[in-house]
Amino acid sequence: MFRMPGARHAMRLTLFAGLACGAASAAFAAENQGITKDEILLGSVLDLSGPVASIGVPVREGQDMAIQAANDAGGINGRKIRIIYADSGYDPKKAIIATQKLVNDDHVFAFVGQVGSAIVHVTMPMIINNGALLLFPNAPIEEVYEPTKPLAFTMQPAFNVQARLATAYAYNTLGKRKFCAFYQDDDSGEQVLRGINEGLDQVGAKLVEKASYKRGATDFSSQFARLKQADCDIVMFGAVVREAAAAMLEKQKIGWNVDVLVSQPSATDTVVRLAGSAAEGMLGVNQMLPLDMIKDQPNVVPVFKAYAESHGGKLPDPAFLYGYNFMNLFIEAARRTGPDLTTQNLVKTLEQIHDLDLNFGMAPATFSATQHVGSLSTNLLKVVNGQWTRIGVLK
Amino acid sequence: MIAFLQQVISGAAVGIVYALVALGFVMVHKSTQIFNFAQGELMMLGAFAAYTFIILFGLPFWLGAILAIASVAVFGAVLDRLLLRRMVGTKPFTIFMLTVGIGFCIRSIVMLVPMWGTDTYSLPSPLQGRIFSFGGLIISADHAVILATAALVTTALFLFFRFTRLGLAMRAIAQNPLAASYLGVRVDSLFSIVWALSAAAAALAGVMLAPLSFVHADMGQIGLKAIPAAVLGGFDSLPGAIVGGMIIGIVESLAGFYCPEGVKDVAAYVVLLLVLAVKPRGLFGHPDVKKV
Amino acid sequence: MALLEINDLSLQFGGLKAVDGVSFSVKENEILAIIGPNGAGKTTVFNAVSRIYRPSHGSIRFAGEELTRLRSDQLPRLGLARTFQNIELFAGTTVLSNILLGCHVHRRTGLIAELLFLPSARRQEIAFRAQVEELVDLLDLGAYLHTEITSLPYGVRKTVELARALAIRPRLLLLDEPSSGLNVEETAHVGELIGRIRDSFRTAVAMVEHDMSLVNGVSDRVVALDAGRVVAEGSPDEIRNNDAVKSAYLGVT
Amino acid sequence: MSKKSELVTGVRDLTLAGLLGRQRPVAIALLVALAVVPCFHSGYWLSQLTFVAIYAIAGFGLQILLGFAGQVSLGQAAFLASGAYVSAYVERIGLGAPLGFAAAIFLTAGLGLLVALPALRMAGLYLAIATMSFGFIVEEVMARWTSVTGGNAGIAIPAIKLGSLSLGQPWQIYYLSWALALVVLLISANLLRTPIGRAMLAIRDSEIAARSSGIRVSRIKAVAFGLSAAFAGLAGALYSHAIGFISPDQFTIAMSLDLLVMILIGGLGTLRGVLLGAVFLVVSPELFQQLIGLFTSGNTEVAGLRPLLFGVSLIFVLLFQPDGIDAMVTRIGEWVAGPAAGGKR
Repeated sequence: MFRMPGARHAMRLTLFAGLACGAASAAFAAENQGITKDEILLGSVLDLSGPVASIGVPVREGQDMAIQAANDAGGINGRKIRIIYADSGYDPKKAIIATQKLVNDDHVFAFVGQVGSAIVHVTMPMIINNGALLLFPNAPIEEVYEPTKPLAFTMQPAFNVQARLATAYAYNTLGKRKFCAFYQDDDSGEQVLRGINEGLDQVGAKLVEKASYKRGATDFSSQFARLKQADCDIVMFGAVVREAAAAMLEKQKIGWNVDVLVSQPSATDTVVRLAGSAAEGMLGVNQMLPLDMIKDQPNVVPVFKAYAESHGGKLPDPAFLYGYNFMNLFIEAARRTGPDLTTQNLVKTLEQIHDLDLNFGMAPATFSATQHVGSLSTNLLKVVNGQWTRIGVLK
Repeated sequence: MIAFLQQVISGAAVGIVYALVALGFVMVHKSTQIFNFAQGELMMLGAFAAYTFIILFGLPFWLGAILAIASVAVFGAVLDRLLLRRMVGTKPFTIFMLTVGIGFCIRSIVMLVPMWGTDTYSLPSPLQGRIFSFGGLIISADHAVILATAALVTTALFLFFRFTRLGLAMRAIAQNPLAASYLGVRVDSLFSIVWALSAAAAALAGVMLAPLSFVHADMGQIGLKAIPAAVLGGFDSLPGAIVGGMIIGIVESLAGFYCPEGVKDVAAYVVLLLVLAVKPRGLFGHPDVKKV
Repeated sequence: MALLEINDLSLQFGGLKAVDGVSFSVKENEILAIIGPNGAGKTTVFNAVSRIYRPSHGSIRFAGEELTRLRSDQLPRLGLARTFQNIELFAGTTVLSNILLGCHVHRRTGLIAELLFLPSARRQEIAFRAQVEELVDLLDLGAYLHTEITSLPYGVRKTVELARALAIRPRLLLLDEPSSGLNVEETAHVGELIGRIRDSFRTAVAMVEHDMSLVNGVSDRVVALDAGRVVAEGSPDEIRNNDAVKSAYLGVT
Repeated sequence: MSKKSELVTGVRDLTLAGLLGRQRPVAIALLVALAVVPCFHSGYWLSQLTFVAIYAIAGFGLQILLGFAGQVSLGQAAFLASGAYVSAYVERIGLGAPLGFAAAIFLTAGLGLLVALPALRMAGLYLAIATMSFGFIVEEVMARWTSVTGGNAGIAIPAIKLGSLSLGQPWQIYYLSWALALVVLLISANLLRTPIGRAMLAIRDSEIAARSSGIRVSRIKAVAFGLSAAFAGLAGALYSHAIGFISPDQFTIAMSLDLLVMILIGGLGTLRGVLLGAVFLVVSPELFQQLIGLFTSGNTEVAGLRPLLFGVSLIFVLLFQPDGIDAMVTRIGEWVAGPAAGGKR
C-alpha cells in the first residue's frame, strides 16, 4: 500500500500471535465446576436496574432468603451455598459478558432463576455448552424444555400452555362463545394469544377481536372501545401487572361488565391491590398461588415475618415466591443427591423428582428423563371480595 | 359516530397529560434553548413525591399534591444552580446530553430509595372511578379534572408570560439576556425560576397521571410521547404545546380504534415525521436565519 | 467584456427594499470598491451575488453564466470566491484544513478512493498541499498551520479566510469589509496584499469597504451605494468629490 | 525537516505510520496485546473485548455523523437492528455470511440515505427528535414483520459459516470483530485526511462558509448518514452473531443513548475517543460491579446502581472534561512524552 514499516511488522506479528492463540484456546467444559467440599457456587443473571427490575429484585430477595435458611440450617450435606448475582439491566450484551464470567472465571455449578426472556435466550447455549446447569429460569420459554436438553430444567412452561387450558375452560365450563384478547405487544403477550387461538382451534371457534398495547402504555380507552364494539362475552388478558390493572380500571370506567380471564403475569395480588374494586370477579390462571392465599400457612408466616422485619413491614412482591420456591427446589434436589454432588448426579435426582410439593404456593414439581418442565397444570383463580381464591386446577 | 366522538374525547384527555409534560419542555427551551430530556423523569419524581406525601405520610390528596409539585419545583431550581448553570455557553447538544445524564440519575435514585424502589404503587384520587356521562359519551372525573387543570395552568402561564414583568423578562431572555437585565431581573435567578416552573409542570403531570396508570420507576417513558407533542407545537409556544399534545392524544386514540394493531404505538411518531418533513420546525415554529 | 455584470438588481425583506435596481459590473483583473453608509445594501448585494439571498428582480451574470439560476455551492466552480464581514471559518479545525477546504472544488477523487486512500487520493492530497504551500508563503501563515482557528488572533483569522478563498483559485474575489476590525498597520498591509493578489493570481477583486484610505489606495473604480441605489460610480478621485456621495454620508450622520 | 517538505510529502499524516504519529509504539503494543488476549482469557475478557470492538464500529459511524458532520442521531439502534436482521435473513435463505454482511452494510447504508432525505432540512433538536421517532417506528416494524424478523419472539442466530469453517468459538468472533473494527478505524481515519471528510467538518462548523467554498452541504450530509448507517449495519451484523439471538427489545432507544454516551464520554470528534468510549461503555459496569462487591457482601449487585454510573460519569465528563477521556489521555501522554505529542484524529 504505502510506507508503513512499523505497522506492517505489527500486522505480521498480530496475525501470527492470533493464529497461535486461536488454536490454543479451544473452549472446554469443566466437570463438577463450582463444587468444593464445603461450598456450592451458584450464579444468577437478572435485571436489577432495567425494564424488568420489578421482577428481578424480588426474585433475588426470594433466592437470598431460601439460601439464608438453608445455610443457617448447616447447609446441604455440609456445603454452604454461595450465589453470585449479575445485573443484566435487560441488556443481552451485559448478560453475555456476565454469564461468560460466571461460567469461565467463577466456574459456577448452576444458574438458578435467570430473569427475562431475551436474557435466557442469549445465555442458555453458553451455559449448557460449558457444562453448567440452567435451572428454573424466570421466563416462559419453550426452547428451555422443548426439545429436552440434558442440562436445562424449568418450572415455567410457555404461557400458551396455560392460556390454552384457560380458553378450553372458558368455552366448555363457562360456556363462553365470543372470545376477545387484550395482550402486551411482546413475547409473553403473544404467547398468550397463541394459546388462546390453540384453545379455540380445538373447539373450532375463532377469536372475535384482539387489541394490543406497548409495555408502559397508560391509556387503553381505544383498545377497550374496540373490544366492547366487538361485543365479546369474555376478554382474555395477555397483559402484565400494571397495564392489566389499569385496563381493569378502564373497563370499569366505560361501565362494561364483561368477564375477564388474565394470564400468569397478572393473576397476582399486585393487580388486585392496584385495581381495587375494579378487579372484583376477575378470573385468572397462575401456577403460583397469590400471596394472600398462602400468607397464613404455618410454614409461610415466619418467612414473611422475617421479610417484613428487614423490609419495613412490607409483604414481599409476588415475584418473591418464584425466587424462594425455585431456589428451594434446587436445595431439595441437591439434598436428595447426597454428598456426591455432581452435575450428572443432580440431573439424575431431578429426573426422579415426582409430584414434589414445597407447599409454598408453587405447583407440585414432576420431572423425568424426557420431560424437563416441572408442571404443565395451572391453578384457576377468581377475585372474591378483593381476595384471590382458587376455584380449581386446570390440567 | 358516537364511538368516534368518544375516541376524540378520551384521546384529548390523554393528550392533555402529554401536553402538560410538553409545557415543561417548551418553557425550558423557550428561555434557555435547552432540550431537557429528563422532563419525563421529573414527572416520575413528581408522582413518587405525591405518593410519599399522600400514602406514606397520610396527608390529604390535594395538600400532598401541592407539596409534591412544590418540592419537585425546588428540585428543578437546584438542578439549574448545581449543574446547568455551569453549562451556560456550551453547545446545545452537550447540554442535552447533560439532561440525559440527569435522567439516568433520577431513575436510579428512585430505584435506590428503600420506600420507593422498583414496585408499582396505586395513588387513588378522591374521584377514583367516578364518571360523567352525557348522551352515551363517557368521561371519567379524573380526566375531567386533568382537562380543567391543564386549561387553568395554561391560561395562568399565558397571562404570566404576557403581563408580568418576570414573564416578559423570561421571553426576552431567550432573544438576548441583556434585554432581560434591562427589565431589572437577575438573569441567573431567572433561569432557576424557569427550571422550577417546568419541573413543577412535569410534577403536576405526574400527579395527574398517577391515579390512572399508577406510580412506578418507568413512568418517565411518557416523556418520550410528550416530545412529539412539544415539537408539533414548535417547541417555543405554550399554546402550541397544548395543541400538539391534543393532536398526539387524539391521533393515537383514533389509530387505536380504527387502524390495525401496532399503529397506535407509532402513530405519534409517524405524524411527527410527516409534519417535520413538511415544516422542518413544527407547526408553530419560526425559522431562524443566520446573518452574515 | 465584463467578468461580473449586475443588472437592475432588486431585493426586499418583507416590505423594505434593501437593494433597488442596482446595476454595475466588474471587469477582468480590476479592483472595484463598493462604498456607502450603513444599511446602504452593500453586503446585501454581495449576499445576492453569492446566492445566500434570492433577488426579487434583476440578473447577475458571471463569466456568461446567469448566477440567479445556480446554488451558492456551484459558484466557486465558476471561479467566484468570497470572504465574510464577520469571519466565517471552520472554527473546530486547523488553519491547514481550512485552507485545504478551499481546494475542495478542485477535487477529482471519488468517495471510495478517499475512504481507501488509494494512490490517486494520496497524490491529490499532496497536490493540494503544494497549493496551500504557495498561499501560506504568500500570506505568511506558516507559523499557524496546525493551530486551531479558535486560538488565533482576529487579524490572522481574516488572513486565513482570505487564503481559503484564494485556494479556490477564483477569477473574481468578493471581500466583505477586509479592513473591519484591523488597526491602521494591518489595514495598510491588507491593501498591499490585495494588490499583490491581483497581480500574482490575475484575480479581479470586488470589495465592500468603509475605510476610504484603503479604497483610495488600491481600487481602480468605486461604486457608491445609498439606500439600495447606486448614487455614483467612477475613479476614487471622482467619487471623493461627488456631491451625491457626500450628502449620502452626511444624510445618515 | 523544513516546513514545506513536511507539508507536501506529508509524512505527518499521509502515511499510515504518520497517521499514528507519536502513538505508533503504543498502538503497535496494543495491537499485539489484543492479538494475544485469547491465550490468557477464555471467556470473560474475550467477550467484553469483542463487544468493545463491535460498539467501536457503531461508534465510528456515529462519530462520523455527530462528531464530524455535526448531525445528531437518536436512532442509531435502528441501523444496528437493520444490520442484524438483514444479515440474519440473508444467511437464513442460504446465501452465506459474506453476502449477509455485505447486504447488512449496503442495505443499511441505503436506509441511512433514506433517513437523510428529510433530515437534510432539519437541524439540531428537530433532527434529534426525527431520528428518535424513526427508531421507534423501526422497533415496531421489527415486532410486526414476523415473516422476516420472527417478531417479538426473536430469532436465534447460527454461527458464521465460511464454506466449511464455522466461526462459533468466542475467540473466532473476537478476531473477526477486531479485524473489522480496525478496517473501519482506518477508513474513518482516511476520511479525515481527504476532501469529503474535511467537508463534513466544514458543514459542522459553518454551513454558509461551506457552501461558499463549493461544498454541496446536502450531499455531504447524505454521505455522512450513509456511512454512519453502513458502519452501524456492520456492527449490527456482528452483534447478532456475538449474541446469538436477536429480538426487537434489544434495539431500543436505550441502545441509541448508550452509543451517544459512549462517544461523548470518549471524546466528541476524535476516533481514539470512540475506542476509549467503547471500553468505558462495556468494561466500566463490570469494574463497577467488582467495586461494589468490595463493599457489599462481596458477590451481589445493588438494584438500580447501573444507570447511576452512566449518569454520574456523563455529568462529570460534561462538566469537567468536555473533550472526554480522549483529552485526558492526550494530557497524560503529553505529560509522559513531553510536549507536542501528536493526537490521532
